[in-house]
Formats: sequence, C-alpha cells, structure tokens
Amino acid sequence: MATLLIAFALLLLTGVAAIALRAQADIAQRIGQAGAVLGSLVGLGAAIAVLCGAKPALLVLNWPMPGGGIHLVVDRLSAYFLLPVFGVSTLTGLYGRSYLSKQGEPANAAGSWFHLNVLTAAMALVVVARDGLLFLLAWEIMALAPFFLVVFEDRREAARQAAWIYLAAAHLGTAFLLVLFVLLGNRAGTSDFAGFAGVLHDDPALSSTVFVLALIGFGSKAGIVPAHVWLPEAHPAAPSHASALMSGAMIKVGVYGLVRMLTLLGAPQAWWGWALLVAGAVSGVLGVLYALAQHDLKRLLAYHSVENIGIIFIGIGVGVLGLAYDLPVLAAFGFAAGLLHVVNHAIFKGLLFLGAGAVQHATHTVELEELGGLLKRMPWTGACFLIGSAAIVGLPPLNGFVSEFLLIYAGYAGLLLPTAAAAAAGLTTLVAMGLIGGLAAACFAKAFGVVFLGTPRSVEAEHAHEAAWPMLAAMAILALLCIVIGFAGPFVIPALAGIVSEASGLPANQIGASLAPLSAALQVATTVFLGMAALAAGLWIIRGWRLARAGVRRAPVWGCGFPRPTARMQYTASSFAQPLVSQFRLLIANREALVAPSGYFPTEASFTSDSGDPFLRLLFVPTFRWFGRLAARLNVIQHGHIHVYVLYVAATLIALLAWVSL
Amino acid sequence: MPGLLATIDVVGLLTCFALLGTSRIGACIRFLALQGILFSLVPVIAHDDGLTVRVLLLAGANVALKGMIFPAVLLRLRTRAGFHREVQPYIGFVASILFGIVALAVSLGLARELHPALSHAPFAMLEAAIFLISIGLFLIVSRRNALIQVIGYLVIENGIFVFGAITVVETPLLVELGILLDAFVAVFVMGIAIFHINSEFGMADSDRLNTLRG
Amino acid sequence: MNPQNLVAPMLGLLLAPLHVGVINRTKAFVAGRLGPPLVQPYRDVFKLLRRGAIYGEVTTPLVRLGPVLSIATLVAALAIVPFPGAGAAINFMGDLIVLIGLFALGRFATVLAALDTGSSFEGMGASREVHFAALAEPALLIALATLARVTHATDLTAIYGGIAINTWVHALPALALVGVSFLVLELVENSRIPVDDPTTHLELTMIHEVMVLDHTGPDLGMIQYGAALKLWIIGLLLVGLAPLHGVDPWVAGVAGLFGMTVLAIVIGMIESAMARYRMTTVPQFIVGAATLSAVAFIVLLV
Amino acid sequence: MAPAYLIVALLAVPVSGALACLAAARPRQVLAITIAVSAIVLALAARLCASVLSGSLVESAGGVFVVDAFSVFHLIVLALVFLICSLFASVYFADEGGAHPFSRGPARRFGALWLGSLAAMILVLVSNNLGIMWVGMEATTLLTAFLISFHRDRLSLEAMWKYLLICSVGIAFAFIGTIFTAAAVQSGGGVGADALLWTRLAAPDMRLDPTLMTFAFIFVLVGYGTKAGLAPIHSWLPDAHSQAPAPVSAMFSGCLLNIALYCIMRFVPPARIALGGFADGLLVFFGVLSILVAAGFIVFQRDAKRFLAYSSVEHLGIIALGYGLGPLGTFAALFHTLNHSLSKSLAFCAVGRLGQRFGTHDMATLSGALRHDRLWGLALLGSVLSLIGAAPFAIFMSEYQLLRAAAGAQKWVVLGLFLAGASVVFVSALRHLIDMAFGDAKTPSSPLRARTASYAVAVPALAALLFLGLWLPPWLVEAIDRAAAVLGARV
Repeated sequence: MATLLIAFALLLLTGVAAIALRAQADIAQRIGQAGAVLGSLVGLGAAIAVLCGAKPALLVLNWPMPGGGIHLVVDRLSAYFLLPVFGVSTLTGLYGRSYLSKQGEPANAAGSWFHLNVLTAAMALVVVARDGLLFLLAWEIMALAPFFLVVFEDRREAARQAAWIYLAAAHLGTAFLLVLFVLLGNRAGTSDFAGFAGVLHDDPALSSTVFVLALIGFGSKAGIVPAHVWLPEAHPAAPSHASALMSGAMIKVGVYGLVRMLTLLGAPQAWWGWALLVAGAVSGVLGVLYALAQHDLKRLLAYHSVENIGIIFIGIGVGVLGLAYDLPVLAAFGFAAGLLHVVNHAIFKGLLFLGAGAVQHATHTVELEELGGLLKRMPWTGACFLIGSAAIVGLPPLNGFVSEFLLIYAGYAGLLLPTAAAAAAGLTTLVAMGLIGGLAAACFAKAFGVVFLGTPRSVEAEHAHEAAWPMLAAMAILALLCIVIGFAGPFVIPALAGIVSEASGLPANQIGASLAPLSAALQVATTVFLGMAALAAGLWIIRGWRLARAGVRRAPVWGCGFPRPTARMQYTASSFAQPLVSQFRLLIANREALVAPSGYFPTEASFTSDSGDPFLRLLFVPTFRWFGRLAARLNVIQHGHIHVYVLYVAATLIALLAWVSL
Repeated sequence: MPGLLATIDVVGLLTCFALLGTSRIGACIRFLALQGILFSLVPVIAHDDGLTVRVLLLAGANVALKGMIFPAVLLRLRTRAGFHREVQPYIGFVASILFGIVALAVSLGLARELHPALSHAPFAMLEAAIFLISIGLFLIVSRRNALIQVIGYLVIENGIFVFGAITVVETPLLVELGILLDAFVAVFVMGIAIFHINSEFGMADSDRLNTLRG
Repeated sequence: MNPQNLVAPMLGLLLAPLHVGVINRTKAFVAGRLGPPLVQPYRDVFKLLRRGAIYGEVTTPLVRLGPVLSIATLVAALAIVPFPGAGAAINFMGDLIVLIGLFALGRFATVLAALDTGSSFEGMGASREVHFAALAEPALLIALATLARVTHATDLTAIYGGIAINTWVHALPALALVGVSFLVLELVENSRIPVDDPTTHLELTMIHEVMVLDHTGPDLGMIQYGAALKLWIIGLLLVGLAPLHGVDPWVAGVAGLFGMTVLAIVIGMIESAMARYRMTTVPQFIVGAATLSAVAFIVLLV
Repeated sequence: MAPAYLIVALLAVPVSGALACLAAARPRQVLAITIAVSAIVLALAARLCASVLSGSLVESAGGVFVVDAFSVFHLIVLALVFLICSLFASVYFADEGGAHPFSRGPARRFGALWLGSLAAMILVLVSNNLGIMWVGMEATTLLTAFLISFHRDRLSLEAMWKYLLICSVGIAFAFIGTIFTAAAVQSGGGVGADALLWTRLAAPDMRLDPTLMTFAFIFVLVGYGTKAGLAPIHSWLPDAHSQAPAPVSAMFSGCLLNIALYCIMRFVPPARIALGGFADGLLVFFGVLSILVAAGFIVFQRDAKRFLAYSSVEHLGIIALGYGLGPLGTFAALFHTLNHSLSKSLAFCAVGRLGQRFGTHDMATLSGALRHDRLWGLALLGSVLSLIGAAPFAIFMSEYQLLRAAAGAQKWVVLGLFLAGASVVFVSALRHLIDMAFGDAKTPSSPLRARTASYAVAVPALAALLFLGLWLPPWLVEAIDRAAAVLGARV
C-alpha cells in the first residue's frame, strides 16, 4: 500500500506544482510529465506486485466524514484494473509534453498536467476504494478532472459544448450511483463494501434494484448505448493523450465498478446476464456502425470505444449467465474474455489515440477527407497505427484476437450446452461478434487506408512530419504489447484464473481447469501463426530475389486511361463507407445532402453527410428542448406584479389553514 | 365592559368598509387614524385586571403613534408625492365592499372556530382582528397606489395589535415597545421608499413596478 | 504430426489450380467452346511469377506485402481444414475461429494493398470487398456454429469427422440448409458469378478483380494462386459435409476428390446458367445465406 | 471577558460601529470600520462558541439573551460570511465609480445600514424571547431595504419596494404566529411571562394547545418562510438579489436567509412536542417544492445574479428538507447551511466583481472570466461548481448526508425528487458556467486594479470549500452535532 500512496503523492504534488508554475510553462510541463511518468510507474509496480502473488495491500483509516470511512484494498481484481490505469497513464505522460508543444495556450498546456495527474490518481483511488462515500468522492473527482481536459481548447464553442455534454452525462450517471450507495448504506448500516455483501445475499429484490442502478450508473461511464453520447463529443475535444487516457483507462473504471458490484451482489439472476449481454451486443454493433459513418478520426475511435465496451459487456454477460445457469465453464470463459479485453482495449485504443494525436500534431487536422499518404511521411507512426488497427479488428496473431477468440469460443461452448438458453446466448454472442468483427475490419481498413495510404488530400498532409521520439516511443511500446500479448496468449490466459475467480466468485483452480484446454489450443494456434509468419517472410524474400532479377518499374495506376491520377480522384472515406452505411441507414440515420450534377455541362455538385449521434440528435436534444419549454412556462408565476406576489403569501397561508382545518 | 368593546368593534368595522369604499387617499388616511385610535383602547378595556401603568402607557403610545404620527407622515407624503385619489383599483370600490361583507362573514366563522381555543379572548375583538387582517391584505392586493398599500399594511398591524392584546395576557414591556418601534420605523421606511419611487418614476402606482420578471 | 497429416494441405496446394481449371473447362464446355486446358491456371501462375513488376507511384511496401500475407494466411488455413479421410494437418479446439481469423487477416492485407495504390478503382473494389465480407463473416460463423451444435465438437476435424449417415438422418434440414449457405459463401468469398464475374473487364462492375487491378507479376501470380486456394478451402467445408464418418480413409479420400470435382462442375454450371446480380442485390444474397444457417440453428434448438 | 458580556458586546460593537460610520469622514474609513467590526464580531462569536461548546447555554441580561449550540453555530456562520462580504465590499465599492460614485453620503448610509443589519441579525440569534427575535427580524427587513436600492435606480427601487412590502406582510404573519404560540402556551396552562422564551418552549414538560400550535406554526412558517425565500413565497428574492449591489446580495444569501430559517426552527421543538411530525412534514414539503420550483426557474435564467438567487431558493429548500428529515437530516442541514453560505457569498462576490469588469451580469455576455480575471474567474468556477453539487466541494458532502437522511427516513420519493431537481440544476447551470468561465469573451473587459482584499476573500473561501469537501474537522462535527441536538429528534 505504501508504494501506492507514494504514487498518489507523486501524482498530486507534481500536478499542483505544474498548475502553480503555469507561468513558466516549460518547467511546469517538465514537472508534470515527470510526476505522471514516475507516479504511474510506481503505481504500476504496486499493482504488478499484487498480481505476482504479494498479499493484498490494505489501508483502513478513520475519516471524520459521517457515513464514510477510508478503506483501501488492492486485491487481484483491483490490481488488474490498475494495470490499464497506470500503464496507459505512464505512456500518455511520456507522450504528452511533446504533443502539447504546439497545442493550445502554453499556460493551459501546463495546467493540463494537473488535471491529467489528478485523473490518474482518482481512477486509481476508485479502483482501490472499499467505502461507498470514498468511492463516490473519487468517482466524482474522476469525472471532474477530464472536464478541464475536454474544455482544453476553451476558445472553441464545440469544445465547450462537448465539455457540457460530458460532465452532464457523468453527473447524471453519478446520481444513480448516489442512490445505489445510499440505498446499500441504509440497508447495511455501513458504507463499507464488506457490509454490503451481507445484506444483498439474501434479498433478491434489493440486489436486482442495485444491479439496475449499477448498470445505468457504471454503464453511462463505460459508454453503453444510449448513455454513450458523451464519448464521441468528449474524446475529439480533449488533447489526444488525454483521450487515450480516458478511452484506455477511465471507461474501464466504469467496467470495474460493475464487476465489483457483481462480486457483492451474490448469486446473480439470469436476466442480469441477459441484460448485460444485450446491452453489450447493442453497444458493440451500433458503436461500430456509427464509427463507420464518421469522417473525424478521433470521433471514429471514440465510437470504437463504445464498440469495445460492448464486447467487454458481452463477455461479462456470458460470464454472469454462466453463473446464473450454473455452468462454471461458460462463466470462466465469459469473465476471462471480458477482463482480458479490458486490458487489450486499453492497449490498442491507447495506441490508436496516440497515433491520431501524432497525425493531428503533424497535420493540425483529424478530418479524414483532408489526410492521406501519411505512411510515407510518418512511417513509424503509420506502422504503429497499422498494428493498432489490426489488433482492434481482432486479427491474428495480435492481442485483440486472443480476447475475441476467448469470447467467440465461449459462444461455441454455450452452443454445445444442452440448455437452450445457453445455446441462445451463445448464438447471440456469435452473431454479435461476427457482425462486429466484419464491420470493424471495414472501418479500420477505411481509417488506415484513407489516413496513411494513397496521396495526400491537403497541403497540411502533404507537409506532415514524423512525430517526436517520446511520442514514437510511447506508441512503439503499445504496439509491441499488442504483438507480445498476441503471441503470449497461451501464457496470459492461465494467469487470468486468479482474477477471474475474484470477479466470478468461483474457485481459482476450477477456473484454471476450465481455461487450461483453451490455452493449450491457443498454443497450437500460435504455432500456426508462427509458421504462417515464417512462410510469409520466406515468400517475401523469394519474391524480392525474383524481382531483383526481373526488374521493377513505377507507373501511374490505371485510371480508365486517365494518365495523371490526382488526390481528388481518390476514393474518399465517405464513399468507402457508403455501401455499408446505406445498408444500415435505418440504424445510423445520418443526414446526407446531395446536390447531384445535372445537365450536359454540370456546374456545381456537392455531397455532405452529417454523422452526428442519432441518440443525441433524436433522443436527448429533443427531450432537453421539451423540458426547457416546459420550464419556461413557470415564467407566468413570476410576472413582476407585486399585488399577486402578496397574494401568493396570503394564498399559501389560507391553503395551509384550510388543509389543517379539514 | 363588553358594551364598549362592541361599539369599538362596530365602528372599527365601519372604518374598514370606508377604507374599502373610498377612493380619496386623504379620507383613507383619516379613517385609518380613527381606526388606530379606536383599537389602541382595546387593551385598556379588555384587561379586566384593572388599569396598570404599563397598559396605560402602551395605549397612550399607540394612540399617539397611530392616531397622530402615522397620519401626519402619510398626509405629508401624499402632498409631497401629490396624489390624492386611487384611480381605478384592480378591484372596483363596489366589488371591494362586497368582498368586505364576505370577509366579515368568513372572519365570523373563523373566530367561532378559534374561540374555544382562546376562551378568555372577547369574541367580538377576535372576529375584528381577523377581519382587519383580511381587509389589510385585500387593500394591498387590490390597490395600485403604493400609499394605499401602506395603509393596508397598517390595517394589518392594527389587526395584529388587537389580536395580541386580547390573546396574550401579559407580554414583556420590552417586546411591546419593540413592536411599536418596528411599526413606527416601518411606516417611515415605507414613506421614504414611496418618496424615492415617486421621485424616480414620477408616480407611485406600484403596478408600474413590474419590469423585473422571470 | 505424422506425415499422413500432411496429405490434406498437400492436396490443396497441388490441386487448387486444377479445381479452377475444371470450373473454366465446364463453363467453356457449356458455352460450346473447347476452352483452356485444365492446367492453364498453373501455367498462368508460373508465367506471372517469372515476370517483373510495375507499381503505382504513390505505393508503399504495403502493396507488396498484401499478396504475400494473403497467401500465407490461406496456406495456414489449408493446414487446419480437414480433407475427407485425411483429416487436417493440425487440429485443436476452436480452430474454426482461427480459420475465420485467418480469412479476415488475408482480406485486410489485400484491402490495404488495394488502397495503397491510391487509385479510385481499387478503393471502390476494396469498399465492396469489405462490405460483402462484413456480411459474410457472421454467415460463416453461424453455419459453423450449426455444425458444431450438430456434432458437439468445436474443432473442424472433429466436426467433419463426426458427420455420419445418421447425423444426416437426425439433422437433415439443418445440414441441408448449412450446405446451401456454404455454397453461397463459396460463391461470395471467391467472388464468382452471380456475385462477381472474375472474367469481366468493366471496372465499375468488379469487386475482387478491380481490387487487384494494379497488381502485376509475381504479386498477381500469388493472388491468383491464393484465389484458387480459397476456393478449394471453402469448397472443402462444403464437400466435407458428406457423411463419411467411419468410412475407410482411402475411400473417403477418393470420395472427397470426387466431391471437389463435382463442386467445381456445379460452380461452372451455375456460372454458365446465371447472370450477375446487380451490385445492390448482392447483400440480400449474402444475408440470405446467413439467414439460412440461422434458421438451421434454430431448427436444431427446437 | 465573561461569556455573558460577550453577548452584550456582540450587540454593542456593530451598533457603535454603525454610529461611527455615520460620523466617518471618508468612504475609506467607512469600509475600514465595517471590516474591523465584522472581524471583531467574528472573534467574539468564536469565543462565545468555545464557551458554549464547553458548557451548555450562555445567558445574559437575566435570560433575555440566551445562546445555545444551535444559535452559536448560526452566529459563527453569520460572522464568517459577514466578514467575507465586508472585505468584498471594500473591494467592490472602491471601484464603484461612474453613475453611482461611492462618495461620503452614500458611504455613511451604507456603513450604518450594513452594520445595523448585522446588529439586527445578531439580535435575532441571541434573543431568548421569540418576540424580540421577531423585532430583530423585522428590523433586518427595514434596514436592508435601502441596501437593495443603494443605487436608487428604477429597477433597484422596484426590487426594494417588493422586498419591503412582501417581507413586511410576511413578517406580520410571523408575528401572528408568535402570538398564537404564546396563546398555545397559556391555554396549555403555562405562565404568560415567559411564554415566549424558547428555553421554556423547548422544555419537554411543556404542555401546548395543539390547535393553536398548529395555527402558530403555519403562520410562522409562511411568515418567516417568505423572508427565507421558500417557494412559492420567494417572489421578492430574485428581484432583490439581482438588483442589490453584489456585497449586499452576498450578505442576503449568505446570512439573512439562514437567519429567517433559524427563526422557523426555533418554533419546531414546541411544535414537535405538541404535534409530533406535523412540522417536519411541512418542512419537507416546502423544501422539496422550493427545490423543484427553483430548478425549473434556473433552466431559463439569463442573468447571473438571478440564477444565483434561484439557486439560493433551491439550497434553502434543501436545508429546510434536511431539517424535516430527523437528526441525521438536521446534521446535514446545518452542514449545508455553512457550505451554502460560503459558496453562495463567494459566488455573488465573483459575479459582482466580474460584472464590474464586463459591465453586465448577462450570462451570455459575461464570458471567458478565467481568461480576463484569473482570481475571480476561479472563484466563480469553484463556487458555482460547489453550488451545483460537484465533488470534491463541500456541498457534495452535505447533499450526500441529506440523501442518507432521506434514505434513513425511508422517504424514497423525496430522495428521488431531490436528486431530480439537483440534476436539472446541475445540467442547466453548467451550460452557463462553462461559457462564463471559459468562453471566448465578446465584450472587452475594463481593467480593474487587482486588490489584495480580493485574495483575502476568494482564496480562503475556496480553500474552505475544498477542504470541507474532503475532510470534516472533528470539532466541527462536534459543533454541528451539538447544534442538531438542540433541535432534538422528531417525536
């Protein structure tokens, strides 16, 4: 625990120092960065120590705040979720200063380190807190700190709007958690998590209520449809490394909250599992569909976070169903898949956001239609981004594939079970994963292809430069992790057993037993991939040798006889996605305006597509408008006539007197 | 001496109706003065335990205040502000009088409700107090002219005074004086307020004061 | 692994082009032409491999990597798909997931290679490819899921090894539907008529062909060989449905070869008999396949 | 100095200060006097608090003045916030040139009224006799009226007139309520002399006539409730707060409203004795009503000070709700009183100062505060975030305590309504806050001298808000507990 406290101290002190010295932006930035990196590394050490079998760290202090206490525990589950938190924050810290060098006002940039480090500390505190009030406090701080990062470019109206949507969503989510913890605290008579388990175990009604509250409260943080609307607004507005931290770590804390609650809720009911499964499937599919429709790189990535959270929820849902139907194998697979994907997503989503940041830093835009041909100009960034894309699509042999393999296999395992319900769950999983996989591939083919391949679509892209070394280093480490975990899958899965057992409440050895055959299978699969890689390498060498003798020329590509293909002739992102988008027009519902060329000598033609979030546009904004109009009606009682004001006083009095006399 | 109380009651009620019925502010002020003097006597009569110095003192102060000082202030204000009649109140004079009758009936009923709880309080005065309060409120709500609103407030004051005098057997002198002082200051403050408003707006029709809304 | 396991992949590597040759021959026969010799595909591949290469001006090494990777993935896939009688070279639980993963990887590589040229035609082809693939992937998953449910196994060898006569007797409708959807997938994944015409020369109507429009020399050779391999692999998934459980390996193997030939002829017939669908009707076609296998699965559940 | 004399001193110091102001030669002196007086008052209050917490009651002038834990808590809050407001007044008026120069005459007037109202409020808090308490309350109304119309322009005069008339009527009702209480005591057989001493009224052996006590509490609630700004009788509040000079608005929201509520609470123990949960029910009802009405109004506010005023309605509603929710709720309410007074006065100061810069309080125009005035921008951001209940600020904690109380009382509907109202406030206020704090200012801001007093106001207040949100000092818990104990639990 001491190490963790040191990490907190480092993060907070340097953060405060950074904001205090914001006048000397450069020094402040150095301090903030140092604190972020060192503090996160220390914290990472603490987490790894616990995961490596050190006994759970514990800290209990008296907190004079009534109805609360300071109770921190770092058990395996917490430590596991500390990995993305501290891991990602280490690298974002490493990345941040070079990135901020040309972004925003220097003072803001310096101050942003405070919010960044506070965010990290708050996330860690949420993950280790075992007291309702402490948890809520940390949760709220964790919600507030990114607010200042989202509003980073505060001169832009869009950023302020995004910040509003973000914090409003976060706070409304917290409202449910407030009810949750107050309810539990009231029943249990204590705000300590240990006390909650007792009252929940033998009260299904209560635990169902708590589950619903948790699903909404934590789901909104994690970004489950329809509570996802803040992600695509907040992530593009924030500095890219902040987006990486939010998307890589913060939304995982939402998942953590849900998992932690599940451990307290006692024997789960089947419909919880179904709720999670359906929520996950819907979020996964809609998330990737909306991503497909985007032409802003960071919005696209944000929607992919929704998708991946969906995948995680599917995993947890399958796990809960496994527990509910008393099918431990299914439970093990589900939880293992979900939890593994938590870390995997943290890795490749962090990588992708950092990559997007590098692109933004180099070209000052993330608008797909203005990019292109960057692979030649920033090869290393391109390579890392390619690996990240392949990983998030779930292609073998990268880490994304491992968790999706687990999950799809869980689906198949469900199929083989006699219970029709389990089979149905399995089928749902498979269909969802199938759709998600295919669509994600399409989406990232578009993203990578349009950004890094072909010819530049704008002058900025034309003159893009490779990112600075710290940024490259951060991305390279993450890319490396994608590959390593991909090949180390067989050894990663057994390591999950202990964490899964804490999450699912099943004995570790039983889980180990049910996971063992899978890791064996993955071992074989890995050898296949190694063979494949070797074959590819061989073929590469051979064809190189042949071509060396046969000779290579360069020529313009075939353009129906048009000799000089220009950037404007290239397939655009929108046109690339158009077939799929129009296929799912019903769900995506993005507004398109087409001015078609007409006549023999067409003059003007234009096509614009607005991919604003349908839920925001068709559900939330109208609701808020309606509420605003409703509230405006109140105006009539405050019309400024003093006589009537006095009459109010009299009327209230008379009403009360009448009420008591009756 | 219930007979005396009854007389005070009746005359007091009539002053109320006069206030409701007349449009001329000067008249209103005079009726108010009369009313004040009348009801200032109530404690002297109501207290069957003889006339203590304290009671006399209070009564005297009241008469002085409500019978002379307030009217003086108000009349001065009227001339300074230069308005002499209430033009078209929200609720017309006839309607006001009708309201007065209804209010009278209601306060009779209410007094009958309350009397058992306040057994030692003379019924007539109880009913009068309630009636005064309701009329005062009505004046504030139904008249445009700020001055008449002040008058309404003072009618309420009278009602409260009567109510206190008949219900509470003995309150500390300090309190009584404090209350008097407050009424005193209140009238002055309101007077100054009206003066400022008048000098700023050129008139003191409080229904012009409705710029602040929402 | 013992040498006998290498039979299946070897057969695939050797016979896949021949399989294509049979299709072309059939089409020629129906059309009343003599048509190219059966070994023509081999000749083409070798000819292309000897050629030099031309690359677009904006291309990066990715365009070179694409064909190599797709070949590699297909060979790997070949190693885990069982051949009747011979089984697969490698089998492990969940290898069907790996199969799908390999297809996805290969496709991703080719698509990126296409986009790398920066040509609008390649872009168009890539867009269509990913579009149809995105729909085909769930279809394949569900079809395999149905088989898994039927045979209570999660690795291809066990699944295909477990299909006996009475399996068909018990799960006739399911297996039939799965068969049909496999046939559709065979046509879709390899962009044959009625989905795409491998021999067309109008860029705007092409899918796979237009993606590889600017590939030349050895790359094109590898792509064509790869296409043959993919045709073979998915064909195996279909032919493998034959109830050969417990049949003597040699007989089964021969039956398998026979089955592949029949499949080739059937495809040839279809290609000669049918016209291309309009691009907009293709998705219905694929979703139809997915629906078939979904129905099959639900039939199993009830 | 013996505690008994402390009370007298508490009354004497402001009064003499007020007189001194009338005699002051220069505006600067007036401001200095106000600051000095409120500092002394704070010191005295602290000393008194210490002796109350060590003993139980502090009496003076033969029991006319009595201070217990409940009143001393409010006394401390009053003194603290009043000091903040006085400090800010020195900043505010120093730059108040132009149409309304802060010349000698106005300065004297301000100082006298300002300290006079302080004295009146102290009188309310220290008087044992409910009648004298009423006198003090009425006095605050009369004294503060001219503080609202300090600038004597049309709008402020209108606001002042509304405040004066509505509150006078309200206070009149409160007096009727007081009389009813006395009557209730008498018909309950109590002696008349000390019928209005709350020290006697709160005694558990007190026998009160339930009917009269019912009437009494209703009149008191409506009467003082008007002053405290509970919906639907809050109508004067937004006008007065928006038109008064910023320091005055700050003092209104930070001190006056609490004190009005304090007056109501003095009647609650006897009401509980006579009527059980009746009083609590009414408090909960009006609390929730205020929260919802205020939330509705906040949705469409444009003027920053009006927004803050409605937020005061909301928070007074929250406090009233807390009082109605039993011991835990009372604790929450008192804690919330402190937090709200700090946040709200700071917010008014910030808006006032920024208003001086931007020449407007329109939230659409007043934007980019952080960029133009770091200190007050920060103060605005922090205080409003605190007001809308964002952690780690203090109000989040007191609202959490309130939720606990609601849950403890099994009032789930109330809890839901409260959360709904709070959420509406949060969402709609946040939109304005973001633009005010971060926006890209369209109006050029006039440069003002950065004054050290500004830091003395903003920094400690912000620090306190932050600190109380993270850590509640045990002695404060002790003080609040004692104060809550005075009111006792629901019967």
